[in-house]
Amino acid sequence: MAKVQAGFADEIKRFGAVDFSACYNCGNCTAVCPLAENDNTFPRRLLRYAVLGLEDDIQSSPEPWLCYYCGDCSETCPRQSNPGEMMMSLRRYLTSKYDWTGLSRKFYVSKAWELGAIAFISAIVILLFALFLRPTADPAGLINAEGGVKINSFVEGIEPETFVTIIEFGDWTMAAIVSFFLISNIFNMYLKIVIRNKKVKVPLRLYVKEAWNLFFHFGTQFRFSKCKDWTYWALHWLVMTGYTIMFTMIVVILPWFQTERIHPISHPQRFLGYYATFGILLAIIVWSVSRIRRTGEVHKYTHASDWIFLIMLFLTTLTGILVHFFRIGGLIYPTYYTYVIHLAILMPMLIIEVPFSKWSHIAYRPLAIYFTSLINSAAALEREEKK
Amino acid sequence: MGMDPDRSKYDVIVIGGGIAGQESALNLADSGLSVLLVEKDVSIGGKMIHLSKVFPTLDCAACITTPKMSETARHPNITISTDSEIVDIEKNPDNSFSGVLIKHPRYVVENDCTGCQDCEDACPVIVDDQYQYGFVGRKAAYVPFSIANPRIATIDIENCILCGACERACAADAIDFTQKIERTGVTAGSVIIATGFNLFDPAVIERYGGGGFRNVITSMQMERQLVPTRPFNNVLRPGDGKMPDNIAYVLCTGSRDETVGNPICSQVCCMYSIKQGQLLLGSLPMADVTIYYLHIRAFGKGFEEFYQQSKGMGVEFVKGKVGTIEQKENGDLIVRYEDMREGRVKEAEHDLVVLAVGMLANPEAETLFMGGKLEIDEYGYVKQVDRLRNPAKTNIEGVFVAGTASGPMDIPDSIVSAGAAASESLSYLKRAR
Amino acid sequence: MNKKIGVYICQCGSNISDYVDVERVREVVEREEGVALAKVTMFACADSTQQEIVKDIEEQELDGLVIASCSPKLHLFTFRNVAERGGLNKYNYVQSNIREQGSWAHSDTPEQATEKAIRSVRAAIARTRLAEPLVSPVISSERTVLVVGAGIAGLRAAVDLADAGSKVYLIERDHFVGGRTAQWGELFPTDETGGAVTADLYEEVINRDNITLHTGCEVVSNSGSVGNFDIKLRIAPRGAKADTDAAGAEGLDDFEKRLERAIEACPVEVPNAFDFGLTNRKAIYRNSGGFPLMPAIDFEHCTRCGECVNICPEIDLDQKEAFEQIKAGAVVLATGFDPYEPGTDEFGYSSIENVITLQQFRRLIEISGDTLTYKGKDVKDIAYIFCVGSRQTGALDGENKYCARHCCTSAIHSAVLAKKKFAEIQNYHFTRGVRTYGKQESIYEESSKLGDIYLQSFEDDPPVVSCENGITSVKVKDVLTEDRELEVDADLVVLVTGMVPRADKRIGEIMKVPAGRDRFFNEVHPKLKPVETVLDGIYLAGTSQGPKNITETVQSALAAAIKTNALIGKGEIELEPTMAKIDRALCEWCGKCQEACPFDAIDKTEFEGKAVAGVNESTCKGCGMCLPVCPVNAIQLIGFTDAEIETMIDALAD
Amino acid sequence: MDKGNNKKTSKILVFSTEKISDPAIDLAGLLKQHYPPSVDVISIPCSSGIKPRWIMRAFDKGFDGVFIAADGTDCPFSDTCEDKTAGIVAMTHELMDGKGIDKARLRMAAICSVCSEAFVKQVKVFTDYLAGAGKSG
Repeated sequence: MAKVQAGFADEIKRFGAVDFSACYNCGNCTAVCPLAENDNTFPRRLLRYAVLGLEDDIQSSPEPWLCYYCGDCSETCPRQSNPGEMMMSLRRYLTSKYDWTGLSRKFYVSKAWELGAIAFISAIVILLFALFLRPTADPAGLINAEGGVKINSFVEGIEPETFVTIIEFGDWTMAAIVSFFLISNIFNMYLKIVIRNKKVKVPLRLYVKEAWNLFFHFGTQFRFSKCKDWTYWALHWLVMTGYTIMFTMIVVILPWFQTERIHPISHPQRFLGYYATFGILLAIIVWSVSRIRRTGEVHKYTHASDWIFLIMLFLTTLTGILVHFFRIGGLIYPTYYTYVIHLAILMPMLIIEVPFSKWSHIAYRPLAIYFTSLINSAAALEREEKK
Repeated sequence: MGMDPDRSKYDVIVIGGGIAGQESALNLADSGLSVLLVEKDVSIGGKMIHLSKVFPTLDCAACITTPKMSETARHPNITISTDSEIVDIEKNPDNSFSGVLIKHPRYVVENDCTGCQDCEDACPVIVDDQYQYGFVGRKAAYVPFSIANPRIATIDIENCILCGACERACAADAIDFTQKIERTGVTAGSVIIATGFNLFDPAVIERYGGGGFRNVITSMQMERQLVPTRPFNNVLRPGDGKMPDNIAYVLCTGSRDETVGNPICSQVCCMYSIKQGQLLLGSLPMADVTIYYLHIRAFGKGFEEFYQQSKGMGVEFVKGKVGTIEQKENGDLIVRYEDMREGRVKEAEHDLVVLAVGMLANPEAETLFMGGKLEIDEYGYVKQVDRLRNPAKTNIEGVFVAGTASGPMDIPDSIVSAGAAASESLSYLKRAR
Repeated sequence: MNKKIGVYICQCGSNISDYVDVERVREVVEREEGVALAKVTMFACADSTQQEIVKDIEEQELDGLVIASCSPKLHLFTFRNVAERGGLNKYNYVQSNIREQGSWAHSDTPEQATEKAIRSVRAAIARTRLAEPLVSPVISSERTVLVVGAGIAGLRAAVDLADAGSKVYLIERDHFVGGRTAQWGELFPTDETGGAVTADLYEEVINRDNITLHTGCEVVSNSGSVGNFDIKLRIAPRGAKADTDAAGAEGLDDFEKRLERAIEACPVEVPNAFDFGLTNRKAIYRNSGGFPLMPAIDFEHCTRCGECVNICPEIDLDQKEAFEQIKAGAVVLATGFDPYEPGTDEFGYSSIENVITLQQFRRLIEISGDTLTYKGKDVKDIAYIFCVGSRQTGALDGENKYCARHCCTSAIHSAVLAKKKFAEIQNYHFTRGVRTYGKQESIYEESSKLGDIYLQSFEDDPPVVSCENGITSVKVKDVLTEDRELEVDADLVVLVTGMVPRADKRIGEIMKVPAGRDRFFNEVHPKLKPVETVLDGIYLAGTSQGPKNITETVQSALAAAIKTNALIGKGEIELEPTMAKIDRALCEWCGKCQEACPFDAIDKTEFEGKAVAGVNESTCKGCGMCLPVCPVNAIQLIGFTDAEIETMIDALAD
Repeated sequence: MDKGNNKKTSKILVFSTEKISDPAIDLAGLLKQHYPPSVDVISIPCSSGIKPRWIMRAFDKGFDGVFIAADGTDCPFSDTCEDKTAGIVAMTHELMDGKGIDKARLRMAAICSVCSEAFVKQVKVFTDYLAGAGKSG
């Protein structure tokens, strides 16, 4: 027996959902959804939970992550109750619910909190540079053989190797913070979806057997390709791969990426960097134009967090590109100052977006598919045993 | 029949010769008023005459309409003008209404034609028969349908090739290609608008095939397959002429749907689908009939009982709107819907899908009056300005609305509403005197 | 016996020909004596066929006509008219019912259905051979209409009847007009109040000279029939003059105040039926905003203390009931409905304190101040249980199988109203599938958007209302949520009760109007004759015929008005010639026929020196009750003579 | 009636009334509530206007049974209809006695204007009775 909680709809509406209470439960949205299948139906069922305030049911549902928001449901909804935007809002809500710190919710429902946090982290980054790192007095030694700026040498008294190590240390610290929160949130998600699932118990061997799902879906975004318009998927895949490559280069193999000399254009370091930049930039442009023009169901409704994310990503990319070209052009100070600004944007973006906000979906989506496959396989096993 | 040029003053002009227009005209004529009944089509009878049996009594629509049509046609106080429209209606300073009656040429002399159909046999042109909703063809010279009133020939000049075969075949010399549009000024003390409704065209719904699937038909096409004067003498699916044995009804096609601009309920689709379901179980005893619905709106007298009865007869009712229809190679169709009681998406295969199309406002009502003075409501229907006291009243004093011109309605409601319009019109005229 | 008879066998599309071999029927009856032609037609009622029959009658000089088709209830008059157009006396037409009592009744045994059809057509032919040409007597008709019930239907019908030129008696059993509509506040879709609408109509009624309004009045007896109903009215004492002329020079406002004081002074308090018992009223009372303005005395509870008379001398506690005999040409029944009264413990009704009906809820909204309170407690969460007393199938099996049509919209509109009027209302609708048909869908959409929550069950799993520790909750297996058991705690449970026929059946019994399967008064045919009853001259308006919303009620009232006007407007009515005829040679006056006649149509007269019975043509209704009692078989019913009936029996027996 | 002919379904003549019971019989057809096709109907204004001689004529001509579908309390003419119709049955029974006809071959029941099921049940039971009586006789 579940109690109906009428006020819950208002809570969801804080995360962006528009008029979803107009729904009259025809089921059209679920029926037109190319991704709804078998026991994992949405969006109507989830929308229904939201209307009725069945919080536990929503929190234990992987379905919001299984939706890629192609917008078919909203486009054809006879009551125009925007089930697609509803699912988007549920993802924001769930992100805030997986997050045990409570910060995520604050970032989502309050612009002041989110902007304040960004400014705070930016300030720390800039402050660290300002306090401890002094630019070298002799700019002559800062130009490398190719005529470009040596990126790791601009601090007085610190060897390039040491500089990279310091930055790497900073990256690792950030990665540790991000991972700590993200992993603990993921654990929370795992508890809600798999462990507290009342219907089935997942046997251990399934975790191994179904693990391929995690990697396959992370790498290919295969589900997204089942949505009607493959260009959505293509663009998203481009961004995802570009982002992953970039993240790997700056966090895992920084010394290989951030080199004193400028490699020839055929070098994989430059090639991969360009690929990632192009992908991310293209996506930013397409998405921003689409959100401004409100073309397509997906971009009709834009939450503050969506814009902040796009702007941060854009600024990060822009400063990254500037650093690159200032270097090639041998512009020493512009390179260094832009580099600091680049870090001052990149750091807060990663620290806030990855564990607490929009970018967490890079982890939650494949995990949700993995968890779903665990539950469904376990249920199938139980059914077989019963037979 | 036909217009007597000397007779251009009437007590009331009734616009639309469907069931509501006829009922209004008869009520007024029985009360001693003179009525001009203007019908755009070549026969009176409106939509109802093309229906099969009607719910919840299951008597045939023709059995109810044809006597009413003959009564209307014969009534000494009623003048019928078919193939006609009335435009530029204006209110005069003395509160009477005047307008221009345009009678389109039929190219057949109404008084001479005997309805023998010799011209039809002779005509070499074949086009889609609009009265059979495109299932079969008809000639360019034709008698509209077997129970038309007047039951005389007409020439479809748009498709006619002017070969003259009909002229030669007509023993009564009734074919006259020299006929021209006739314009007559008419005046009346009051006007009743009974212009009816339009059917929703499902071609705009892409996920239901956009009109392209061979075995997806509209409920009106099914209605034609069920009437005695039907095109195939049996219920057949149009794709390959196979007798269907698993038929699906998709309710709320174009009704209660903001995406097609029609947020209101059409009031009749549930009941006519249930009725067609019962009739199909009668004519195809081995067939399965499944009705996919949102809410069954069986609200009228005897409707709920009729709904329960059809459940008892074995019509399947599935709660859920059909999301998509896909066509298989053999012409069978797969409908996808959500079973909300099980929390699952389901697909079901059917060999014939009937789209239960709803009612839309007939935009012609808006153009009747000079300067668009007639007020229209947010759904495009003639606005009832005093629904609780004078349900037939419009924004123009002396102009009343009857039947589906004011909103979706079933036949019993249309008839009662036509009675109300007639009564309000009569009282208005009596008070004015 | 040398009649030339034309026989037409109708296929009725396929309704008849699917089961009855019409061609075989034609072949057999063609050989019957007197049959000049026998044809099969697709639709005998179609205009073209009618013309063909007329032509046949003229060209073949037919003097008898038989059409085997549907029930004569549908087309007897159609075909009589055809006969007349062909120059035939319409009583030389006989209809054989081979559809309702043939093909449809015996669709399981087509061969025997064909045999039965043959017998039926032969009987009709036999009867036609003997049928006499008859002339319909014409009676004069009163241009007076009695409208029973002054709710919205009665008030509205009266106005149009009067405008069309009839004299109208509008009677209302209650002491105030407006019926149910007067009880409601804002109405869908215009949000005008019921009080305002009825006040307008009352104004229209009293401004018309040719309407006589009697309140506190009911029909006691009726002895007439169409054109000349002889109706006796009983007018109950109001305890005051009903009109406001009493105000006089004092002015209406001051008079009003004095009336208020008089009511104030009354020491007796009884539950107020107008508020469905939610409030009390005095033994001298007015309904809120009710008309006529003068209060009425509830003599059942009045102690005759005289307090009110002291303040208001217009009040007269000694008023006696009065009777009035009127003659009316036609009667319009606008007697309305009763709200369904739930049984004890039906969804917690009368066993759980905060369970009320929709009608009570409507009054509660009206009488509440700034906050919605019930029995002293603030109301925030309201649960509405739909289809209470309607659609009683499945687990809710009951006698009301029908859908009461108006209640979905009414309940949702009330919920929206409550939400707009009072702060923090949350509505929960426990429906069986929302039926806001037509444009009423807009209120459903509005309510959803306002955050009303809809739950749904089917007839087998109705919601359950229970009360524990003072908290009332409603539980349901929600079909919209995987059949999940859901629970709502509610401060108020509103049972959305529908319309049932009036418990007081007297008017139906007096006027002898038959009821349908739903026990509401029955129309003849929902499409052909939606406001007519089987009794000539008696029409139905509004919810006496079945559940309706206000627009539909007014429409049916107006439809009844114009039909009534068409009937009596000419001042004369053509009657059926079916009536008793005395064979005066045989009659030896015994008086038994006079005793048997319910219409006092038979008198003792003299014929060639002996006492014989005589029939009064305008009062004889042709029932035939005098026939079997005659010891010498001296009475024949025209149209149903021994010869005609017996020849039919012979034909059917073959 | 020919006694050797008892395999044939029993022939019943029904007297119905135009305003009350005939609509019920129509309704039975409308709702496809089947009853034996050997039931023939003659419709008259009111069941209290049936002459016993008509009923006797029916037995004479070979009907196995006569059923009066009476107006009962719904009679539009008079509330005395029920008693009067019962009186006709009593009168006819006397005549039947005189001719040695089984009195149970004449039946009467009030059939209201929507009592289609009641009508079907009545004539079915009556048919069964008459078939049984035919065998035993």
